Amino acid sequence: MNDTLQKDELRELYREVILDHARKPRNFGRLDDATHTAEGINPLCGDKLRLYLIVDAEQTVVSVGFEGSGCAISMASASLLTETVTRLSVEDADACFRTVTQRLTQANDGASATQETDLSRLRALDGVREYPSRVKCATLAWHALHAALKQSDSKATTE
Amino acid sequence: MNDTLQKDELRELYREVILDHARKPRNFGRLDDATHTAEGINPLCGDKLRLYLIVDAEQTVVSVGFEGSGCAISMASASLLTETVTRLSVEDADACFRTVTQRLTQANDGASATQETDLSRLRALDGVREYPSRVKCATLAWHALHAALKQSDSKATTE
Amino acid sequence: MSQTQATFGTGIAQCRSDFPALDQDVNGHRLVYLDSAASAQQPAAVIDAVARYQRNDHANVHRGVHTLSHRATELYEGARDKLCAFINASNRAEIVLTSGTTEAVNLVAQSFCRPTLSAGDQILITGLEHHSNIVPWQLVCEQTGAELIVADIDDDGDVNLEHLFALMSERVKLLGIGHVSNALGTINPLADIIAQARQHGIAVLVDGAQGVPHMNIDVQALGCDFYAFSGHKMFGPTGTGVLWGREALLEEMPPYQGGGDMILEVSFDNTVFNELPYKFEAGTPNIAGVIGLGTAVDYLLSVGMDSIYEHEKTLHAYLASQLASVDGVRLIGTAKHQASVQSFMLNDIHPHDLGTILDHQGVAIRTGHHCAMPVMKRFGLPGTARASLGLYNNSDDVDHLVAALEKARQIFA
Amino acid sequence: MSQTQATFGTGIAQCRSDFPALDQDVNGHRLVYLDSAASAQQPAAVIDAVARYQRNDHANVHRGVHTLSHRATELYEGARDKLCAFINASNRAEIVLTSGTTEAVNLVAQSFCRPTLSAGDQILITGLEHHSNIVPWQLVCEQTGAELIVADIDDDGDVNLEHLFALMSERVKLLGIGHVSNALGTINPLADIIAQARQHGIAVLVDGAQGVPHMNIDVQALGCDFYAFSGHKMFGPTGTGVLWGREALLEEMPPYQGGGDMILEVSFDNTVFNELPYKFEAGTPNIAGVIGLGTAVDYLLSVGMDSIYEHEKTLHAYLASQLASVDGVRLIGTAKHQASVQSFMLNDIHPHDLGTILDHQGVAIRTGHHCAMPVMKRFGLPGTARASLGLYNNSDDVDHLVAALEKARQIFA
Ligand SMILES: Cc1ncc(COP(=O)(O)O)c(C=O)c1O
Ligand SMILES: Cc1ncc(COP(=O)(O)O)c(C=O)c1O
Repeated sequence: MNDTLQKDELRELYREVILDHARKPRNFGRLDDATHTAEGINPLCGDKLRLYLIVDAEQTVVSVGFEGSGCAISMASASLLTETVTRLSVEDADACFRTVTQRLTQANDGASATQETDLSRLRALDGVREYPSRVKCATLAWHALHAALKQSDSKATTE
Repeated sequence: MNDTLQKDELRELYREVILDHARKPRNFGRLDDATHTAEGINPLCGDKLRLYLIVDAEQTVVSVGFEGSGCAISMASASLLTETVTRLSVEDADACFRTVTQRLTQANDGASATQETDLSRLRALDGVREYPSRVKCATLAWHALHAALKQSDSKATTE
Repeated sequence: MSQTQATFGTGIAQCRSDFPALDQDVNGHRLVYLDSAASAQQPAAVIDAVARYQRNDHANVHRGVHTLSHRATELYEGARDKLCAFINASNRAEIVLTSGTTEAVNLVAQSFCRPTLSAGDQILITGLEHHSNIVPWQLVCEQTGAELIVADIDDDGDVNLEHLFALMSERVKLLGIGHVSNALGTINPLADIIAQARQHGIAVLVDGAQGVPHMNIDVQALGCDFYAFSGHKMFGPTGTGVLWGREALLEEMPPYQGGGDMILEVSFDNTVFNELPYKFEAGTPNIAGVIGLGTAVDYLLSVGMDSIYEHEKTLHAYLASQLASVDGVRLIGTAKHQASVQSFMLNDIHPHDLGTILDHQGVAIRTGHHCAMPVMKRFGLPGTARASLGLYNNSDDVDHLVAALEKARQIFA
Repeated sequence: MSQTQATFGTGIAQCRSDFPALDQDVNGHRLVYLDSAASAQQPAAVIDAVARYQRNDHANVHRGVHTLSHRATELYEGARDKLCAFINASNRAEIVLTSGTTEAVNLVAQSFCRPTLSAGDQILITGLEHHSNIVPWQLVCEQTGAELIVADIDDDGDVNLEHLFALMSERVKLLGIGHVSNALGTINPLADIIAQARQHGIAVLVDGAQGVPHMNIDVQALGCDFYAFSGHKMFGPTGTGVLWGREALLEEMPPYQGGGDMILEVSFDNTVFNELPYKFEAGTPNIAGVIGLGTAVDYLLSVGMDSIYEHEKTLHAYLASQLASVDGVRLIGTAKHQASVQSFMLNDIHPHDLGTILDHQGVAIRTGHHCAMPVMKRFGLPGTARASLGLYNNSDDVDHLVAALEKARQIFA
């Protein structure tokens, strides 16, 4: 048993920034004047969150909020999402969805070149790739984002 | 491959007397004035027969008939049954049911001493013991007999 | 005892040794297994996949975060993907895993038909159907007051298309029809039939239990709405099967059974069902069986469905002609297009007696009504003897059958 | 890593080596399998029985006269006999083989309840139930207009008997109650509950999924009307299960599914159903699975249900006390009588995160709602971490779990 290696791998998953976002999620709370909203459910572990977006006339995401409960990974990912997509165009925000899901489900991280967006803070999620059963947690909020951008009220699951 | 041995075993099952009874079943036909009747169904191979009994005031089986269709074993067994139980008391007839079913399902043939009835003609069925999947065919008519003696109209299966 | 050498199917011939059960003696004779229409033998690859799974990877699926649960889920869902590709479904959400064809048909009867049928409506089937494609419709008709109507078959065992088409109308809500008859081997002309049904807006369920093991299936090309089949007939485990259905229809249907896995959220006031295909998969599934079924798909693809079809077609023709050449044999089922199955009678010997005599010589055939009593009634028979072929059979098997029939003739001479 | 040696369960201790899956490393650590409540591992005897059957004896059951079919039928029906004796059913006709507990409960909901329920009637369950013992009743209530009523549970995870008894009345047609809660381990006082239900003429279905693997079951002594359980939780194959029902009740019930084997005679005008238990077993059953389940029964009997119960009782007490001693652990489910299952929380760590961290150390537990969302809601939790025991677990497993929790605490410190 090589405890050191393991602890490192687990620490890769549960980085300080993840734990921090999980404990103090940014932009937590309902946006009453949301123009787009969607629910994300992960039936596996009971993660459940609702994402609220305010999109302005220029198709820019001006504000993002979420509420719900879930594991550290899903909460942190949602929190990071809110920071990432605020101020992006709808198009770029949706591109983020694709980039993140690809990045987490594929072995390499080829994607991020496809756009200008600053995805650096999402590196915090990279540890998830070693935990395939947790990828769904990390992508849940992003699926909700995608669903919200497609229609005004819908439900996304990661099954 | 020892064809001789096999042919013998098959000949044990399909003895001349069995083939004869199967081709020319005795007492074949409906008894309109039956006092007891029951149907026997073997869903496995589609054997289906109805047994008719006339039981008189002294509780003697005075007449037996059957109709239906089935494999050689079930037809021959029904035909042999009609010859065996005619003129027996209801009690002895039902004892025959038990004797025959025991005799065919058990390795040895211990039973027949339990009563006075002449069961010698039923030796023709002994070959069936080597064919467990065919025992149901041989006992079908006997189950119908048992059912008929218990109630006036009922259905027996060998499942 | 074999009179000829295997003269065809040499490409596929080596497959036989993949099936351990075929390599045994029965009653002192090499087993000649001609009962694959009832249930097929499994290649070692399938048997081993199931055992390997149980030895290494078993846990419950979908609900666990630990390694074994993840492995089990990947294997189980991987099998679904294989099945999806195998029948060319457009989407894995359309692959509902069931315990077999029977459950699949009942699911459609109860979830698709029952909520919408009412007195005056009709369900249409044919006189060729297996009980599994009759009784579920009888039950739902009784429950709803709808009527079951039946298209005749002719003396060769072909569906009377004129009659079938005449019965089609706007009143008919569903047509349930077999792909291949398990009793007579008839291959139904599905393309024509489905096209005709479409014109009347009739939904079509194809009972593919005897189709999938023998030919390439493309559900999208067929154009039906539901396609049902069983794992154990396609060299996979018992207790597995598939209902393929068009996503739009499945989406509208209420769940069939309630339980774990088929819900997103349960409260006592309000239960939210899971998405497809899970909505129809209540409770812990037959995980090991489905994984074995996935391996059976791999196996079939490695042999090649077209090779299997060609091999069996040639072999069926040989079987039919060899049987017909036996004095006293009468073929039951002489449709224009037949697959894998040949029913017959020998003189007035009851099929059951024939079965025993053949078994005594190592030849396993099925005898009786083959769960198709209406077909038997149509032909005025209590049952038939039926030889059915799988990819592993060869002309030697047919020769053994024919030789064994000779003995039956002698005994009943 | 183990802090103590196995100090009890030595008689049963050698059983562990009968289970090949337990003899592996996961993430570099010896596997510690504490997820048997979700699905149990199989002894080699079961795995081998299934493989042996497939290699030597497979054919379809009930319908064949040939040797393999006869062998398969004997093995399959032999398993039914074993199950009959195992739970002390009075008669093999009462052993209906299903694909699992879920199907068994749905069968009762649809065949026992649906035909007779109407608006104003009630079905009674408890707040402890698994989704499989909730959703089938919700569905049938929706179909019939009957009402589902639910007895509360208290903070320890015991059913509030006062409330349960108060809900009983002549309006209640059926009580569905678990034997042992899969979420909290609560053993329900069935004797009292069933006696009370009897007085109101309420039929009782016991969900025995978590009872059968852990204790001796005598359905006649229990006095219930139906008892449902799953093969895969009792060290047998997935895709198998049993509905035991009183013969007189089963006799009156219409069939659940239509298909082959469940009929005596099919014609288009009139179909005669087969006798019990076959009336409820439509289509080709999970033959291999059921044969494996028969072997699982043999295995359990060879170990002895009383030894299993004693072993697990001691081990559960050890588990609960060791967990309680971990700083920050809160036990969820502290009922007076518990079996095999212990749910808990560690500080505010989400169970799912805990599951990952434990898995990383080779410890397999389940996390989440355990298909018992109402229980979670009752405790105001999104889910719990759950360690569950099988006959093969020992105190060493518990020690590993506790050690692994320490690491979780560090990471989330
Ligand atoms: C208490 C209880 N009831 C019912 C079930 C359902 O069993 P299955 O999924 O095998 O049908 C389970 C297991 O998941 C259970 O633990
Ligand atoms: C044509 C046909 N349909 C349906 C079935 C039923 O399949 P299963 O018994 O596997 O549910 C069978 C096989 O028995 C069949 O041959």
